[in-house]
Amino acid sequence: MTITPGHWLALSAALFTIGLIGVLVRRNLIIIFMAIELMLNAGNIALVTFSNLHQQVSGQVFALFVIAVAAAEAAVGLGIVLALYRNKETVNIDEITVMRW
Amino acid sequence: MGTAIAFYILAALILTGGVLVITAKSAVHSVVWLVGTIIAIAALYVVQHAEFLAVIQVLVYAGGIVVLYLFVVMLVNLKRPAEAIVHPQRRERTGLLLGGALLAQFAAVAFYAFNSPQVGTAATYSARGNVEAVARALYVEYLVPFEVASVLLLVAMVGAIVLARRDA
Amino acid sequence: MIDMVVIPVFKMLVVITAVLSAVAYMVLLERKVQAWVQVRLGPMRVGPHGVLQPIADVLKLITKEDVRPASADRFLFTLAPILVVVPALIVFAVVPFGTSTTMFGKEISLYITDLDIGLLYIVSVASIGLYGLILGGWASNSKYPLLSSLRASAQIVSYEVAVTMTLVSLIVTAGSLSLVEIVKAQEAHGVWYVFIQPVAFVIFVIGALAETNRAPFDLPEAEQELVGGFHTEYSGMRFALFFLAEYTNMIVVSAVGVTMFLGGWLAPFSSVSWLAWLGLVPGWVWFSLKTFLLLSLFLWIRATLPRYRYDQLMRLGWKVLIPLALVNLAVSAVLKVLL
Amino acid sequence: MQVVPTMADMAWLAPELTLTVGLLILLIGGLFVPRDRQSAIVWAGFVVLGATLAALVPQAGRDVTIANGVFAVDGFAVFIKVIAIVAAMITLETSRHWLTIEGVRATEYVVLVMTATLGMMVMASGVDLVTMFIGLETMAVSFYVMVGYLKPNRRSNEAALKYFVLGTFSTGVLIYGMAWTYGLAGSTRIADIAIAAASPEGSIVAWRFAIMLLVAGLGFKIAAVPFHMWAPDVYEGAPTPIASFLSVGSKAASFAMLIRLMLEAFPSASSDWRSALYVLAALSMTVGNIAAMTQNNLKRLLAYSSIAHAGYVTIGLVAATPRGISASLVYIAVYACMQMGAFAIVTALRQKGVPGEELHEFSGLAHRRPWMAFAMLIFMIALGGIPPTAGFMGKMWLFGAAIDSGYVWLAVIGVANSVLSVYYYARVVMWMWMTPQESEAPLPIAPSMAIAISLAAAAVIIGGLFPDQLFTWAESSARALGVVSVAPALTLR
Repeated sequence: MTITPGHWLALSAALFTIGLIGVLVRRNLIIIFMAIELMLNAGNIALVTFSNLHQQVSGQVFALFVIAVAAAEAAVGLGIVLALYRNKETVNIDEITVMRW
Repeated sequence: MGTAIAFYILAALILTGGVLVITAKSAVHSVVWLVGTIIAIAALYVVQHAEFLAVIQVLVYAGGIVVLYLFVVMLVNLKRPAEAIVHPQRRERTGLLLGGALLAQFAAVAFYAFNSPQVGTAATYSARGNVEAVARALYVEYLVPFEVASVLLLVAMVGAIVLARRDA
Repeated sequence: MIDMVVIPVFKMLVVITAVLSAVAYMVLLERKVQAWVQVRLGPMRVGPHGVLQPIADVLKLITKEDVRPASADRFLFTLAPILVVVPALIVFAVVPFGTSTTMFGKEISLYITDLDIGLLYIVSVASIGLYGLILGGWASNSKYPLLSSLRASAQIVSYEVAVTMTLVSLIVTAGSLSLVEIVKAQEAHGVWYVFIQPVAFVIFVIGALAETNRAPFDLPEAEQELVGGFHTEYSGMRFALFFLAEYTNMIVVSAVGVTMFLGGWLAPFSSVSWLAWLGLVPGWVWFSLKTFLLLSLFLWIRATLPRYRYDQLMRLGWKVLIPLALVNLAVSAVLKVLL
Repeated sequence: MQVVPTMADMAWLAPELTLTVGLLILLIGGLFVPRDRQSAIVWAGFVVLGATLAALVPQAGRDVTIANGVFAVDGFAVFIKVIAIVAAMITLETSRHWLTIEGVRATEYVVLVMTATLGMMVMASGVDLVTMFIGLETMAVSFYVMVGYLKPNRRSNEAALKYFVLGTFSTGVLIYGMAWTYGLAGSTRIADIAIAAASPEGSIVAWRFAIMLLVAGLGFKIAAVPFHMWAPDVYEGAPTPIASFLSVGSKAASFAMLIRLMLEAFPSASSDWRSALYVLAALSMTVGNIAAMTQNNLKRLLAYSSIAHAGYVTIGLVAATPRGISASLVYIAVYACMQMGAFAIVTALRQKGVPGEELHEFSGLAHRRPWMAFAMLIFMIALGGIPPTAGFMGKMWLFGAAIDSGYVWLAVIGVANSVLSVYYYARVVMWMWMTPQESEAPLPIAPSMAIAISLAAAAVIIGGLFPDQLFTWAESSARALGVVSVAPALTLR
């Protein structure tokens, strides 16, 4: 019953995959954004696990940077959604078709 | 033993939460599940002795980023329209196929890479605790990226205002 | 076993009981104080001078019918009140009520736990409570609660920045994130931080009023505009939970304010020799007394000041308090390095 | 022992600091500039970028790693930074005209161009995963905003959205790859990763997996097939000067990051990533060129052509010899001139009420504006790789390097593609010379725009006639990476 880094990494891989499936399957933009957040979080879990494995904080600090990046991306991404919504009232990716997708 | 119990409970919570995020019918429910997942991940960081990161995860992710999502969902999604899926079968099949293949691959990698359990946990890497260790790394080792990150956040701020402002 | 499980559980029970009864009597106190300010008597019927009124109120709320609007989102409608209450209560895990006491021959610390990131824990847990407000308003599927909850959350998010910034300047002064350490630092400095950081204290009090949606910043509950606020559609037990959370939050901010600025469990005037006997009073009594004083200040303000307009509120937060808090933080940091 | 970066470190950061301070002053100062004097802000931005370029001069020929080993100042970084800054300056120069026509605010636009440049500079200098990642994101987030800068325009909205969704998705992939790289190596420093990768403990599959994720994540940024699907839509919808900056600056910086990661972090795994990049290069060239043939919108055409050019540049990286890398660098520089020149002409055609992007709008340009048509002819010839232009010289070197390293078939694919590409570049020229004039409307061109176009055209010609200088510079820059250590047959155990 010992928990090895492999366990944590498997968890992170599973979460990454869930996020990936979400991006590919869902059509609601905001849910796609959230699936991408899941992918970033999976990366963070891997970083923290490796950080423990190597007994250094670099991985945790890297994860902090990832969180900062996620915040910046969320702000800009939601700004883009709002700008789009003002012009065309949809958040469905299939209805965004002025140019070929 | 304690770690094992914590791991399995948290793993179950995180994965269930993740699945619910991408399967929920309404975007608001997705947001709620995302919050749950993020808090469970924060608990996972505590188990892994990354206390500072855990608190930041809750504070920034749950308290900031996801609130933003909730705001936008409410601004653009008030009427709760059903999500129109244009080619449901095709999309879902590709998605699931790809996802399944990747899951298998990832799991294989995770297990193969660390099949020799090098158990390395339970350490704060500094006599004076996790917070100080993180602070030292952040302000000494990674000072340059830290400063660049401040420019990044400035860009995000300017960008969000530029994009969301209604021009007169 | 006893140290690991029994004592913490016992402590939690004591704290929760204390908080819950404090909330009940806060409500009575609020009605009384308002009445006195308006030269009325307030509740007088249940018990002498109405002292049993809270018990009657609680019984009434529990026995009331629990109505859920037909078009409400069933899951979120139930989740929202819980999401508001739980964070408010678990914040108390790191609040130190005193140093330690001896009970049944055992040394027992008067706090549930002492995290070295205590203050960040409080700020982050408190930020979760926001979801309860937004989701409660949204799940009701009704116009006014939604508007109110968006107002409330915008207000809380805005003022959180300023309040957190003032707390950071205190962290800089004290050199620790642990609440116990911060009180000890005040002991070591021989002065409460309200005297070192007066600007931070003022910002903190204003921000605390706004974050708890109290007058003069109680816009989310402005009856004239928004009926009853984000919990308009709630009744019975679920409504009681919102109510409980609101008052618990007031106690939380007061307790944090006391810990950070007013020396926590420390006795006043410790440097004045002929007042040294004040130190004989147990620390938790001082703590409770100071918290009570801060709470009374909130009640007094509510009874005295008129409500702000929404744009005024936002302007105050973003254009006055946040820049001020930033300057205060910068000055604190510079002084810390220089002195 | 790690210490807080000192003043000496700060001196090495002079270009970045100049740019940062400049953009902060501009951001605040821009508030006080009246609306009808917006071009003053563009001028100020131009001056700051010029100062940054000047601050870069003392760094030429140096090779140091500063700030606890996260930031390198070497010939390679300087080479890429010069391209990025010059691209930003040309972008500002061509934007002046465009900003007046679209009537949008200039301050934030100029500031975002500068922050994107800062991100590129950090990417070029980063020798640490964290630094590279933050630089990349600073650039990417700036671009997300700039692509969507025309808020009332739905195409701009959609372009921003597509770029954002695929960009953040690739960030997720990249961060996962970086997490694995860090985990396997135990350090975020490129130098340490190289040491760990040379004698890998544990699973080799995991190392390959990490490299694959990194290549895929960066493949999105350089728009290599099969990660290219965003590029045409984004280039078409984005403001034209931004599309040009995106296709040049972003691509150059991402290539810098890719080259540094592959050569400095994973020289021992070269056979793995070379075969991956081989496929990417071949696919990008072929798909890009074939898709470009059917395009009638010039911005889309240039987008597909830029995908193909990403393929050409990758050839040098597949060769992975000093000659190959220097050929890649040369080609990036040459491509920057050709691509920005072509985009500048598209920008110039944009007038009030006229999009100026469709091919038929170029009809009879040779009669309306002979000089502009001639410049466009030069860019088209160069993009097609026809002598005597720099485009020809660059391709010669690339294919030569590939043959040197034994990648004859890759060179053959490259040559075949160059021939193929001449078709659609010639189509543009045909429209300009062979079709009667469609519109009689005057076509005013700002002097700054004319100067930018002329300079780019001159650079393309001079680079073709006297290429030695550029080649020498690129070679010395490539040497900074220590690519000599990559022997062709070295593989991961």
